[in-house]
Amino acid sequence: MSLNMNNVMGVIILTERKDKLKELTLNRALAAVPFGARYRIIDFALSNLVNAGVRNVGVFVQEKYRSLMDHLGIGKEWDLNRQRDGLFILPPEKYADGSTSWLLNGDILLLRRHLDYLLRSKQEYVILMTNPIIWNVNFTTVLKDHLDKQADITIVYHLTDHQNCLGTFTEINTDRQEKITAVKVNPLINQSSKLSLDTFIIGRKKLMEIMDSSISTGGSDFVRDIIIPNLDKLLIYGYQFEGYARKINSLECYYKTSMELLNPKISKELFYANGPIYTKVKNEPPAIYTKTAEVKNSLIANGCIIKGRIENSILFRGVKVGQNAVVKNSIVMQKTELDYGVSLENVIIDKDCFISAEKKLMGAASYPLVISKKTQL
Amino acid sequence: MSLNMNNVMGVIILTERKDKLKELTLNRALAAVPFGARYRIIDFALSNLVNAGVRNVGVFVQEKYRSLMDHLGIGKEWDLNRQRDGLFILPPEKYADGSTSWLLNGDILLLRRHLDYLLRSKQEYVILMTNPIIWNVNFTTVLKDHLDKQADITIVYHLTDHQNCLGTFTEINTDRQEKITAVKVNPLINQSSKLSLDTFIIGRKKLMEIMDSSISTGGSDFVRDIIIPNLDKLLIYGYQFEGYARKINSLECYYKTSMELLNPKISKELFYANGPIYTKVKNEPPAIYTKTAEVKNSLIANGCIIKGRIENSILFRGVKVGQNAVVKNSIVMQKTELDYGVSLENVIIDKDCFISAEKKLMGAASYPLVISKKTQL
Amino acid sequence: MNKKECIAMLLAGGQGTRLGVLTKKLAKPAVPFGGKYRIIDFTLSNCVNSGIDTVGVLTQFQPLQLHSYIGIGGPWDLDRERGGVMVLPPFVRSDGGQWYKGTANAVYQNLGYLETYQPEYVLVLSGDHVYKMDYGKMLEFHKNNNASATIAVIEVPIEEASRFGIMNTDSDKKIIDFEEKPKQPKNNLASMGVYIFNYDVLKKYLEEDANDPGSSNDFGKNIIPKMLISGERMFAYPFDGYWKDVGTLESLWEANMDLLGPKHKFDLYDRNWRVYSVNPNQPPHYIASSSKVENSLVNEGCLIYGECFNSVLFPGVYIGKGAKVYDAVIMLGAKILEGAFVRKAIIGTNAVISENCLIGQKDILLQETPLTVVGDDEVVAPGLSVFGIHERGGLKNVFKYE
Amino acid sequence: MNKKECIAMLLAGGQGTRLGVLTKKLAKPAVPFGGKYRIIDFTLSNCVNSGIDTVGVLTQFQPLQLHSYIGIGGPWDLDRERGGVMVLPPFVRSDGGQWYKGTANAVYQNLGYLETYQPEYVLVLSGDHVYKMDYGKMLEFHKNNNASATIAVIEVPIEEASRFGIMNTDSDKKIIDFEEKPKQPKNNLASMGVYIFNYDVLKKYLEEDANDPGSSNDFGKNIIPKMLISGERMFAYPFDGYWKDVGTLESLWEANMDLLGPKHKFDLYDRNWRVYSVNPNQPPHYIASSSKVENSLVNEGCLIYGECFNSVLFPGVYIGKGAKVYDAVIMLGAKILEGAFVRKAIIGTNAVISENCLIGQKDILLQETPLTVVGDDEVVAPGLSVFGIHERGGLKNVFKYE
Repeated sequence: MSLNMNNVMGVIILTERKDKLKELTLNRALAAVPFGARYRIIDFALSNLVNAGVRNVGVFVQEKYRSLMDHLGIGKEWDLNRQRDGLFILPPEKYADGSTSWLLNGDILLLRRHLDYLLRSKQEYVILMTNPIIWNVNFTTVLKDHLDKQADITIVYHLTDHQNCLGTFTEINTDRQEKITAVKVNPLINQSSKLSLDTFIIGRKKLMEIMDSSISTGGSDFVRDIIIPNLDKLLIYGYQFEGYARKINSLECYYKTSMELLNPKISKELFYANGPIYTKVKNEPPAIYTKTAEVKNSLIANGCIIKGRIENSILFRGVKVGQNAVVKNSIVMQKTELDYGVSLENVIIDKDCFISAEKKLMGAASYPLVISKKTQL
Repeated sequence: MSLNMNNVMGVIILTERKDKLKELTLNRALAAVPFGARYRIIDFALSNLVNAGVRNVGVFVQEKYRSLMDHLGIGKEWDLNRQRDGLFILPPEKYADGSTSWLLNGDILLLRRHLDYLLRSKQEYVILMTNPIIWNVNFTTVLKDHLDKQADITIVYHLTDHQNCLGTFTEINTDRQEKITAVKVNPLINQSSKLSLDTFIIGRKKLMEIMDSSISTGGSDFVRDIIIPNLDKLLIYGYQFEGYARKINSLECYYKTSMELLNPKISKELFYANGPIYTKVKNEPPAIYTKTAEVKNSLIANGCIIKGRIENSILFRGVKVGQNAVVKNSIVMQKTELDYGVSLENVIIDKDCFISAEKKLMGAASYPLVISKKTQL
Repeated sequence: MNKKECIAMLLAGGQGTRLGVLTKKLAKPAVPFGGKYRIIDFTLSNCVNSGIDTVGVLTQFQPLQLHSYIGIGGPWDLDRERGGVMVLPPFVRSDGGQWYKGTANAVYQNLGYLETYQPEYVLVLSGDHVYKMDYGKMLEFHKNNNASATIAVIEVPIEEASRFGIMNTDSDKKIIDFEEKPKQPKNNLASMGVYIFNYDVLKKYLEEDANDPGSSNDFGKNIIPKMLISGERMFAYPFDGYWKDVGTLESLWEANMDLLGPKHKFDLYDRNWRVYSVNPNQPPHYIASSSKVENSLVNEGCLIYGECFNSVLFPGVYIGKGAKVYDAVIMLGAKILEGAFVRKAIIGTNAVISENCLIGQKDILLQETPLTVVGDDEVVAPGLSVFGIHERGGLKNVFKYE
Repeated sequence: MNKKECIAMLLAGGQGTRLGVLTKKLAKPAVPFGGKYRIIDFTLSNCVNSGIDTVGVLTQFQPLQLHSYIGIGGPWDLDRERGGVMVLPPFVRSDGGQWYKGTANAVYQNLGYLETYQPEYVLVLSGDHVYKMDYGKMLEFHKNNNASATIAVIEVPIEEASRFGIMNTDSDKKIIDFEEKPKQPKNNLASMGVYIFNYDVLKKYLEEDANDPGSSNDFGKNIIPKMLISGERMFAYPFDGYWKDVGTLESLWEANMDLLGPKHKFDLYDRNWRVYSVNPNQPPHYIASSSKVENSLVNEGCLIYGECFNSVLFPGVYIGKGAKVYDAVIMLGAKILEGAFVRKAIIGTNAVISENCLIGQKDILLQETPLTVVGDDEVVAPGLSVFGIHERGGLKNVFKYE
């Protein structure tokens, strides 16, 4: 089998039901949360797939997926607008089995709802992601490793000191050959610094087969009901990703990861390492800096008009910062307007807000203040 | 004010909650039901707007709108894929007001949920449709009439003998100047042969204003709570449409209207009169007729393979009719396959069905048999 | 990812003079075929189905329809963010402008385009053949042979061999000699006009060729022989599927007939090798009670009241009551009015065959009858008989029966 | 709906030789401007904002970048099912091929394209001006005057008038005479190169002009004077907004500076008249702690460690620590390395100004300093000083300071 990425499909399952990022996920899926001045969280997962040559990607969604659909559209920006293969957004079909509630607990249950998508896809391998990670990974290398080892399943993991925002996590142990010896979901006592990046490679037919046998005996979760019971029966290997990777599963983690982008080494790796990160493009003029602008250590998107002072902050497209305004350690999302003399510190402001003159807002570095979409203050 | 259709926006409100067309609307909105061998019901409303030069169309949906979204996509086929204006599909936003149930009873309630869409639109007039009619109308003429009469609201109606499939209907009376004198919703005793086509012209600002004052005093329905109470206060005129028009609101009516398409005079008017009807295009080869094909008085889309006998029927794209099969007075939707010797009479078969060899299916002319999507018989 | 392993250069500049009335205002690759396609659809679909997503289309003659037909390539999935289809007409440089002098010159003038993708291989194609071919397999063959160039070949009847570039190969398929249109062909292995070159080798020969004032800058006449003489490793890739050069009116008609049963030499319904094309928006076609349609391809927008046998009908064709059509290709929007009779003919786009006309011969066996062609937009007056080629401003070979 | 009331023909074939190093491999309308635009964006956006959705773009010189930039017009909302934008390069007909000999000849050769839309009016535009203009209002003016042709005019300083086509009008704005580039201009009403013609009138004069062997087939030199002599009703439509011919390096630089405060002569942020362009995919720009950015336009993909004043930065520009940039236009991907100093300059696409270079004059007042230009892909070696125009293979007007 040659290393042909046309032979690989991508599956992204977005199961989360809780409002993990508080106000930011009130009306949108986690994957659709704006990130990094012009992206959404899912852009990284999608771009990594596309940059590796994957041409068939299914995104399984559960609810609150309207903004995600708006963002992804027909997949044009990811070059996935295609007549055959391309991008598929797959929400659960209501009524499909006569039930009235269609919220499902478990990633493979969601996947099974559109089994026909897996069935009619022609690719031999699946890159399966149960969480959209922030990273820039070369999937061709991961696939090569999977093929070299003749693995049934490869789990991509990274080493971490457990200091980073954890939330839910999956810990793994491997032997010297990288064969996985143990997997633990959210253990109270950490025994390994190897944490799963919730990204797997598996044969498409194998996936359908073990998913079917697992679900028919009560299974619902890929790691708990497929990986763990099969550690002895299948060849399950780990692949250590050595670059920068973050799993966003709390507001603190979102804020911390955002601030890490201000390190040019990290942003360079994330934005360029194995190809660019694609996102929905907007027609915005260049950012304009007036004579009174004073900007330090910040990431700024097009369409911004900057008259005030910005420090250690991230400004999304079309943000306006008035004269004498001061923005510190903050994230300001699309089209929000900060009037004359506004002062922000440790604040995350969602889209389309207006903060009137001289208002002061301040959160803690470990607990940023969040202002909801369309707030007028 | 010149007759500039750039100054007009279209609003289509799809409120229906019941499965009006039985199995055909189990999983899809009425507007998304396949019609006329290659169209969906909404294509007629949308194409009429576009052919008149309208460039901004909002489609307000309530539920089961997935297949509608699939069909409309980014509006490319209707030339509505635009950076400014274009096509907007507006589902109710859950949580928008903190309520858990988001199904609304009443067209103007649905409209108010996206008041910002009406607010930020720049057009002076709105063509409002609360039901997608099957017709080919010249909206430029209707607008001219509206402007000539300096009307506040124009209601488009047609004359009918009450024999046609009725379902819900709105009866109107007009004086000699076409000013509307009375409006009755679903009266038990018919007094007028003038029935509303659920299509209105009204100023955009006027609409927002009276909608607001109506809803704030308990109103929810455009005809009942805005038209009727304002008959004396506003200038409300009728516009008589003299062409072919059908409102689909029962299965019998769907079947009857479909069969009327087999009259070339009617189909010529519907498909060509004031411009073409646009629909999502698919890449299908030409229909193929074999040596054994025998087709009479039928409408057939591309991609069909016909080996059997077809009479007074409508075949959608990619239908296969086996040898010795007989199809009479029937409607067969996309990709359904009829094997050797199958016999159909007065049947409607939804998409992707397979009817195995020699099966006989028969409904009554007034009560067609419906086979649900993906049925294997 | 700007680098592409293999990109295609599709030669679409020819007028196709032998298609006469059909190519007066139309490049040959844009000629309609098979009910809803244009000839170029087959080559473009081959590219996509073979996994080649970067195609330069070299145009020169009357390209307007071709340019607007191709657009940015959506129907063929060639509207790619990186790569995709790109129309390459002749242009002016700082040192002046040059028309494309020959097939090789056309590619030479667009080395700048190739350069942006840094390909390893270049696939050179013609836009005027009807066939399904997996260029990916040919590329595999090319790589396995470690070749400089590979030419796709097909066996043709020996009596037709002198119309083609003919090869001799050794037992390993290595080409030992090549003659363009030989008078005395030594065998019947004909070039299909499908070449794969290593990009660096191609570039070198194109540049040499451009500096040779005596060259006619043609792949078959100049580049291939030159490479053979220079001892490059060149291989013949044998193809044995359906392949038709639709360069004459007769072969265009034949290729259309090949789509029909019982022979079905070419299958448009193959889901594993779809032929993509721009899809016109037309209502479903209508077959009236008075009509009879057998062994035919019928497109959307047709209105059939008469009879139609063994024919290919493009979108929007009208066949009136009592009209009979046999073994014909009726192009977009053409009308066969009431009582007309058509046999073994090509009726051009929007042509009108008026009431009771007779097109072709009525009572002669098919095999012996020559083809009758009525050009685009022609109106044949009621009752007239036409036999042969019909053009505005004059009839050629018209025999009146009455 | 195939008929269109008014369609635009945009002349984009010129090389723009006065833009020197910037247009060697690039048609003038494709020259980058204003941080993320190309010059043609302004005219295309004017069309869309004026409600004109059918635009033919006449190309000839090095059109590859322009063709691939325009594509099928998505960014300008010109990817329409009917109409939209169409690139029209020179082509070959049955009777041979002709390059576009002049502006009028280019439109003449594409009468076939115009014919398909049967327009009532044709708007003729140039692709090399920066301005915002509502052509709809001009059309209204044209119709109200019952004119055969209307020419948009702007008042220019009388000393520059001899560079333009200059008109005299009566009190109703009716043109009474027109001189192309007069030596002794009688007034300062200059043609902006924006014409509206009644289609039937235009067609007649273009056909006459094509048959006149003595004509240079140019609108300003031939068509307009001929129409005036023949007594056609021609009107001058006065325009008083910002309008800039960016045909020289100096004017290109000036127009970029006009985007900046405090003058802000041209507002890119006007939401009622948006300027559309292809949007590159680049990460947000980064401003480091060591940097200072004032009164500048900055695009995505920039990395700024140094200082930047009154400048326009295209996407992907790098300014190293300690580098200082004043009054400059830095094009796509150009790098100003550590410690370099740039004043009053245009730095071409992907050019590199190495460490401690001095580009332009360091200590002379802005108004008196001539412009310095470094061409695309140039690398200025560390420590070098450049003043004037810098091109590969030779420096023009280079003064070394050290």
